[in-house]
Amino acid sequence: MSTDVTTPNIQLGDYIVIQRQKYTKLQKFGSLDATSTLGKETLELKSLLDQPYGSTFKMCVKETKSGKRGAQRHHTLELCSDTELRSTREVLGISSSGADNRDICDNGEAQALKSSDIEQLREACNESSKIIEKLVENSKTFHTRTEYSQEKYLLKKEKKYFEFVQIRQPTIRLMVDIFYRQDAEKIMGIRVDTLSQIISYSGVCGFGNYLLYESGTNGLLPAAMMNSIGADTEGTLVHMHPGNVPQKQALLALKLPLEQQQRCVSVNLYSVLREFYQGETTSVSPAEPSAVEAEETLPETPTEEQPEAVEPSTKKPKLDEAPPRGNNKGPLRWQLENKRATTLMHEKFDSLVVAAKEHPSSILQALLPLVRPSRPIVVFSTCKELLQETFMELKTSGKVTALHLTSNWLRTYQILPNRTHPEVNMSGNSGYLLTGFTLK
Amino acid sequence: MSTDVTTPNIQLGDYIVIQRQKYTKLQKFGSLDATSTLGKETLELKSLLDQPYGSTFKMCVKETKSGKRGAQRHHTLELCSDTELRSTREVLGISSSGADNRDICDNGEAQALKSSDIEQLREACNESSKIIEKLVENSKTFHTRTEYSQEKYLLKKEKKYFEFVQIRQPTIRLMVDIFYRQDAEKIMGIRVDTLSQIISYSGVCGFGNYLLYESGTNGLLPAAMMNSIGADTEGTLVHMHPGNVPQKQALLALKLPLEQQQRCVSVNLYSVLREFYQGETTSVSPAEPSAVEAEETLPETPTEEQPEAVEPSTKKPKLDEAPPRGNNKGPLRWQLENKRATTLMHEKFDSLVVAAKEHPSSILQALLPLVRPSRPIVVFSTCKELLQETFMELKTSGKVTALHLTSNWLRTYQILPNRTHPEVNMSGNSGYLLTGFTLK
Amino acid sequence: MSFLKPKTHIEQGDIVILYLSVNSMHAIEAVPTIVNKKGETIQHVFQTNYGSLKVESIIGVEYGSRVELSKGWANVLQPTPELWTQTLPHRTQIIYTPDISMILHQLEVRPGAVVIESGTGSGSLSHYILRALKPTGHLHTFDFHEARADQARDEFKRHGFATYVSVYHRDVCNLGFSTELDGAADAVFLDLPAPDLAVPHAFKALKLSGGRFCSFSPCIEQSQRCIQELTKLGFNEICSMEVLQQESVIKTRSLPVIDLEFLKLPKTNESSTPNAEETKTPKELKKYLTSSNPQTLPGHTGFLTFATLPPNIPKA
Amino acid sequence: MSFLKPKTHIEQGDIVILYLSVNSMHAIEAVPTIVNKKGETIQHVFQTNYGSLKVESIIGVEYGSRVELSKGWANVLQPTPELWTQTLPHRTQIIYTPDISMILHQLEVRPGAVVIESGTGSGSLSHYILRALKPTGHLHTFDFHEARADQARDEFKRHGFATYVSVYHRDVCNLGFSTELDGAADAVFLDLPAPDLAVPHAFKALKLSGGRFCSFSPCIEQSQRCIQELTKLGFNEICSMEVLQQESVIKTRSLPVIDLEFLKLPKTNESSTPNAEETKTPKELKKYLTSSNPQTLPGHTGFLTFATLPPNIPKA
Repeated sequence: MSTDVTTPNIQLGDYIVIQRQKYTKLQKFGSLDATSTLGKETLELKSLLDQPYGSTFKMCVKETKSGKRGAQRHHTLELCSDTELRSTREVLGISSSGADNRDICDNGEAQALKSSDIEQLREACNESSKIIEKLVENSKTFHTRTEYSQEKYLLKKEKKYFEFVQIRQPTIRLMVDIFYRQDAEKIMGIRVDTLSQIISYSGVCGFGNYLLYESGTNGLLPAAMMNSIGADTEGTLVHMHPGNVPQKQALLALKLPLEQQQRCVSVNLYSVLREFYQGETTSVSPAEPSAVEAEETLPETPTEEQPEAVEPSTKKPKLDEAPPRGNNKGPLRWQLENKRATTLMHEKFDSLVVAAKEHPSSILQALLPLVRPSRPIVVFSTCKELLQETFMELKTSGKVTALHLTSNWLRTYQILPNRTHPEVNMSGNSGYLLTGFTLK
Repeated sequence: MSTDVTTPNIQLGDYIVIQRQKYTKLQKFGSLDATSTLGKETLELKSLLDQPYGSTFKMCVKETKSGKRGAQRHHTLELCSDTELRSTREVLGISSSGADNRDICDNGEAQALKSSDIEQLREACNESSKIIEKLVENSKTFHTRTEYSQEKYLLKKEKKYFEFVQIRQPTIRLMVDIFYRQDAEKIMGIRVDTLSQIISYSGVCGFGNYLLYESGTNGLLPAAMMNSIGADTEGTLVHMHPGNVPQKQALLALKLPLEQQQRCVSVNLYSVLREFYQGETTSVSPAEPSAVEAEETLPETPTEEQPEAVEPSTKKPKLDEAPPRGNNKGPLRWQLENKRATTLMHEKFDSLVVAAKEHPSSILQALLPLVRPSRPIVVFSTCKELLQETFMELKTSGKVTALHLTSNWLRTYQILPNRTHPEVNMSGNSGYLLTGFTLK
Repeated sequence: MSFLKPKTHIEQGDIVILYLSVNSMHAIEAVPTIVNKKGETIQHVFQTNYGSLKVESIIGVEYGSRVELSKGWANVLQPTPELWTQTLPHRTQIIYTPDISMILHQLEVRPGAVVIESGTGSGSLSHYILRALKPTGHLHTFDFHEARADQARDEFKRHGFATYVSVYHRDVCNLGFSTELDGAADAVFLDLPAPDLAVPHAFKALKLSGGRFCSFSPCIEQSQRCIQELTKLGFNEICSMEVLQQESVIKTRSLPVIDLEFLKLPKTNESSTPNAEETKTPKELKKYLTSSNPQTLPGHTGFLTFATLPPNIPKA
Repeated sequence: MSFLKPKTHIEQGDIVILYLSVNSMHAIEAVPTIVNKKGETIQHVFQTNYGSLKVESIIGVEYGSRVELSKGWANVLQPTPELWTQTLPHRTQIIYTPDISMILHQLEVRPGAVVIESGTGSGSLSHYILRALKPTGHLHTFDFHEARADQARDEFKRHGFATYVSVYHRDVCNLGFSTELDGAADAVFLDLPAPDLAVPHAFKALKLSGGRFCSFSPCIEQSQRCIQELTKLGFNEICSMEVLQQESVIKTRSLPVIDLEFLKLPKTNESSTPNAEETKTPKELKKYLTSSNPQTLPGHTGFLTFATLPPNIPKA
C-alpha cells in the first residue's frame, strides 16, 4: 500500500494531535527530546519525525518507575502497520454470552487475578489484547454476563491497556474537542456547535475583512476564522484582544502558510482604539492597558510581543521575521500591526464577532461603528443575562436588525444493533449567541 | 361480549370527554338538548345517556347548513359496535407503492374530483372510508407516492372525514392534555410533566393536610391534588385562590364522591389570611379582595359563591347543600369554609404548593409559617426570573433547604417500522419549579 | 415506619434523611445500637464528611431540626420517595423522579389502584407507587433476581408498607404474573430487557374494564418491539416519550464591564481632566443574579412507552 | 451575483433580502421589469404586508438601507446563506443553519475543499458549502430529480457560483458519483432516503489520503443501516448526534407583586393609618427583563452521522 503523496509528514516544531483510542491531546513536537504524558504513560516522540500524519505507533515499555499513584511507564514509539490493529473483541473471539445477568452476585471476587498479578502481567506482555485475554480467562463471571455487559467490561479494560497511539495533524475540529474536553474555560466555554454557528453567522469566508474581539480562547476563535478565510484568498482578519500578547496556540497549531498567517492582524483592543481615534501614537507602549488587564502574565520586556516565550524551543518560522528592521530599532511589531489594523478599521469591516468575558455592550458600542451596513454581527457570551441586556439595547438603538438570541442542545447517540439510545450524559452549556445584521 | 360491571354509565350533569381520533374535548352533558361542536360538526348528545363510558358512537348527518366557511353539519350519534371500527388502511387494502417520489410533479392537478364533487360525496355517503376510497380512486398520483407519503395522505383525509367519536370519563391525564392543547394559559402553562412533578414533589397522598395557592388553573391543580388524596382517605386540601369564586371546572369534571369533595376547602387568599390573623370576621364580606382582583367576573350577588352560575342547568348534587341553614340566613358558605381553613392553618400543613401568576415571594412569606418543619414545598412559575429571586431569598433565610430550580424537556417519538424519530415539534415551555424542604 | 404518613418526631426504627448539602445526604436508621461485623452489639455512630453522629441522640427529635455533628451540623428530614431515591442502596440502575412522576401520572395511579410492577429492582419506583395508592390500593411487584426480591420485601416491611405490597420472585417474561392476577390490575409497569415478551401477560393482567400500560426502556429497539406487540393485542393511545429534567444553577456573578469611551480622549489630557480617576479604572464589576445549566446534564434515562387497553377487549 | 462576496450597493440582477420583521422577509430579484403570465413585460412591483415596492427604485441603493413601501418600510439586506435559507423557494424539505453549521465544521470544509453533496434539494446547504469552499474549492452536487437539478444549476449561476459548482442529475444510490470523481473528494455529504446504498460510492469518491463523511437522516433506522455500512468499509470516528437550536424570547414583562402583610393589621385601623393608601393597592407591578422559550420548539430535524475515512485504505 503506497503512502498518498498529499499526506504531510511530521516535522519538528509542529503541533501534533496524539490519539489513544478516544483520548486526544494537543502536543508540541518541539525537539527530538520531547515527551508527552498520557495519564501514567510517558511517550518519547523522537521516532515520529518525518513519518506521515495519520500513522499509528505502538507504545513499547522502556522503563517502569513506581510512583505515588501506581507505576509510571516510559515508552518508546514504534511505527506499526494497520494489520496490527484489530479490535480486541475479534482477537478474543468471544461468542457465548448469558441472556441476562440474573445470576451474577457482585461480591468483589469475580476476578481471580490480584492487582499485583495484573501489574506483573502488564510488564511481561505489552499487548493489551493479551492482558485482556488473561483477565477474561481469570474472570469467574465474564461468560455469564450479557453481551452488553461483556462489551462494557472489554471497553473498560481496553481503554486501560490499549497500547497504540495515532498521530494526527491538528485541525479546528480536533482542537475544539480537545480544548473543550480538557478545560472548556480556556476557550470560554465555546462548544463545538456554538463554534460552528459563529463561523456560519459571521459569514467569514475567502472574501472580505473581518473583525474579531475575543478575551481569550487559546487562539481557537482566530484560528477557526482564519481557517475559513483560507489560503490564497483575499480575506483578512483583525483580531483584537485585551492582553499584551495574543493567545495564539490553536492558530500556530494549524501551521498555516505564511501569506495566510500575515492576514491575521492581532492587536490590543485599547491600544488600537486609541490609535484609531487619536492618530499614530508610536510613543505609547502597549503596556498601558496592561495596568488594566491583569489576566495575561507580563513578559520580561513588556515593550515587545513574545508569542513564543512560553515555549522557547520552537523552530517554526518566527512571525516577527516580517518587520524589516531588527528589534528595538524601527517600529515595533505591535506598532506595525496597529497601523495595519487602523487602516482596515477606516475601511470598515464585513462582519463583527465578539466573544467577551466582559459585558459585550460597551465593546459593541466601540466596534459597531467600524462595521459596514448589511453585515452580520455575532456576540457570544456564557452569561445569558448580559446578552439579554445587549439584545434590548441594540433593539432600542435601531442599528441592528434581525436580532436573535439562541443557544443549542447537542446530544450524541450510541447507535449499535439493538442498543441504540442517546448518550446518557450531555454537555449542559453551549453558551449563547446574539446575532443580527447592521443597518445603515 | 358483555359490558364490564365496573364501567360507569354516562349521566346527565356529567362532564364528558369527546374524542374524535386524536382530538379530545371536555364537554358538559348538562341536559338532553345539549350539543357539542367539533369544528364544523355539531353533535346532539341525547343518545349518550346511560351508555357506558368508553363507548364509540357513529356521527350520522341529520342536517347540512351552508355556513360562511363551508358546510356546517348537524349529527345525531348512534352507538356502534367495535367491529365497525377498522382502520381505513385495512379497508382500502392499499399495497402497491412507489419506491420514492422522484416522478411526482406538484402541479395542483393530482385530484380529479372538484371540491363540489367531494362535498356532494360527503352528503351522499357518510362513511369516511368510502369517501377516502373515492378520493384515492380519483387521485392521479396516489399510487406513485411512497408508502410514507401515502400514509400521510390517508391520515390527513381520515382526520377530515372520520365519522366516529368515543365518549370517555374525564381524568386528570385526559384533562391536562385538553387544557394544555386548547389554551395553555388557562392552566397557567402547567405542562403534563410539570404537573406530574408538582404531585410528586409536594408528596400529596391519602394522609396529611395540604395547602395550595393557585391563581387560576380552571381547577386543574386542586383536582390533581384531590385525585392524589383519594376517596375514603384522611387527606385534606386547603385551596387558596385570589378571586371571589374558585375555579373548579376540572374538579367538578372528576365527579368525586361527596365525602372527598368536602375535603377540598376552597377559600379566598385575602379573606382567609385576615381571618387567620384577626380571628372571626363574619361581618366582612369576601367582596373586599374583589376590588383588588379583577380577573374573576363578579356574579350578580357578590355575597354568595355560585360555582354553578356559569352553567345553571346542572343537575349534580349542589356543594352548597352542606350548610345546615338556607341562604342569607346563617353563616354563608365562604364563612364556613374560612373557618374550616383557619382551623387547619392553626394545625399547620404537611406540604405547600404555590402556582402563582404573581411574584411568589410575598405569598411564600405569608404561607411558609403555616407549614410544619421537614415538609416539601413546591413553587411553580412561568417566569424563571421570579423563581431565581425567590430561590435566593429562601436560601438566605435558612428556612428552606435542598432548594432546586428545575424545568423539563419533554419530547414525544414517532415509533414506526423504519420510520422512528422524535416528533418534529415539541413544546418549548414546561414552566419552572422551585422545590425544597422546610426546616425547624 | 417513617414512610407511611407525615409525622413530626423521630421514633426509634425510623429511616431518617441526614441532610448535609445538596450533594450529600444519607438515609440512616434511627436505632441506638447496631451489630458489627464481629457480631458484637455496639453504639450506632454514623460518619459523615462533617464528623460523626451518635444516632441515639436524634431519637425523639423533631423532623426538620438541626443536629450537631462532631465537626459541623446537618438537618434531619423525614424520608419521602424523592429523598429515598437519592439515598437508597443501589441494587440496580434506578429510575428517578422526573420519569417516575410521568409514569404515575400516565398510569393514573391514585389511592385504591391495583398496580403491577416488574422488575422491582432497587424499589425506587415502588416507593412512589406505594405512596400514591395507599391506603386503599395494592402493588404487586416482581423481580427475577431472588436476593433482590427478598431485600425489597424486607425493606417495604420496615418502611411500613407491608399491607399494601406483595413482592414476588418470578421470571414474568416466561411465566407471566400468575393467574390470580388475571384481570386484576388497573395499571402495569415494565422495566425489563425484553418488555415485548411480557406484554401479553400485561394484557391478561389488566382489568376487563381496561387499564393503562407503561414500559421504560433505555434502547429504542426495545420500545419498537414493545409497540409492535401492543398494537397486535389491541392497545391504543400508544405514545412514546422522553422526559429530561434540567436543573438551573442560580448564583450571583460579578461580571466585568469595560469602558472604552475614555480612549477617544487625547492621552495628554488624562491627568489634567476631572475624569482622570475614571480613566484609570475603565473596568468595573457589576453584579448579576444569573441562572445557568450545570456542566453536565442527563442526556438520556429511557424511553417511556404508554398505552391504553380499551374496555371490553376479549382476552381468550 | 450578490452571493459571491460582500458588496456595498445593489446592482441590477442582485438577489436582495427585503427584511420586514423577524417573521417576514422576502428574497427578490433587483430587476426593473418582469414578464407576466401573459408574456407581457411589465414593471416589477413586489407586494408585501406593508404595501408595494417598485423594485427599480432599490437599484443603486446601499445595502442595509431603509426603503419605503407604499404602507410602511423595510430594510434591504445583502443575501447570506442564512437569510437565503429563510427565504428560498422550497422544492424539498431543507436543512437549516444549526445542522448545516455542524455539517460544515465536521466535514472541515474550507477554501480549496472538494465536496460531494447528494441530494441537491432546494440548495440550502449548497449555498453554505459554496461560501465555505470558494474561491479555490469545488462542489459536486447530485439530485435524482431532473427538474430540481436544472433549477439548482440555474440558480447557482445567477448567484455567481457557476465556476465553483457542478450540478448532476443522477441516481447516485444505483449509479454512484461517476468514475471521474473517484478519489477526488475531501468530504461527502448524503441526504438520501437510503444513505447506506450510497456509502460504498462515498468510500470510492473520497481521497486516498482520507476524508470526512456525513449523512443526514430523519429516521434512526437510516442512521443504523448507514453506520453498519460505514463500519464494514473501515470508516472510523463514527459519531451520531442531534443539534437543536433554541431561540430565547426576550421581553420586558410587568409582573404583579402582591402585599399580604397589610392583612395582619386590624381592618378598622385601615382608614386612619398613614399606610391607608398602600393597603388599598396591595398589588403593584414590577418590571423584569425576561427570557423564555417560544411555545413551540424544533423537536427534531434529523440525525447527523459523521465518520472519517482514514488514510491509505485500499479501495479495490
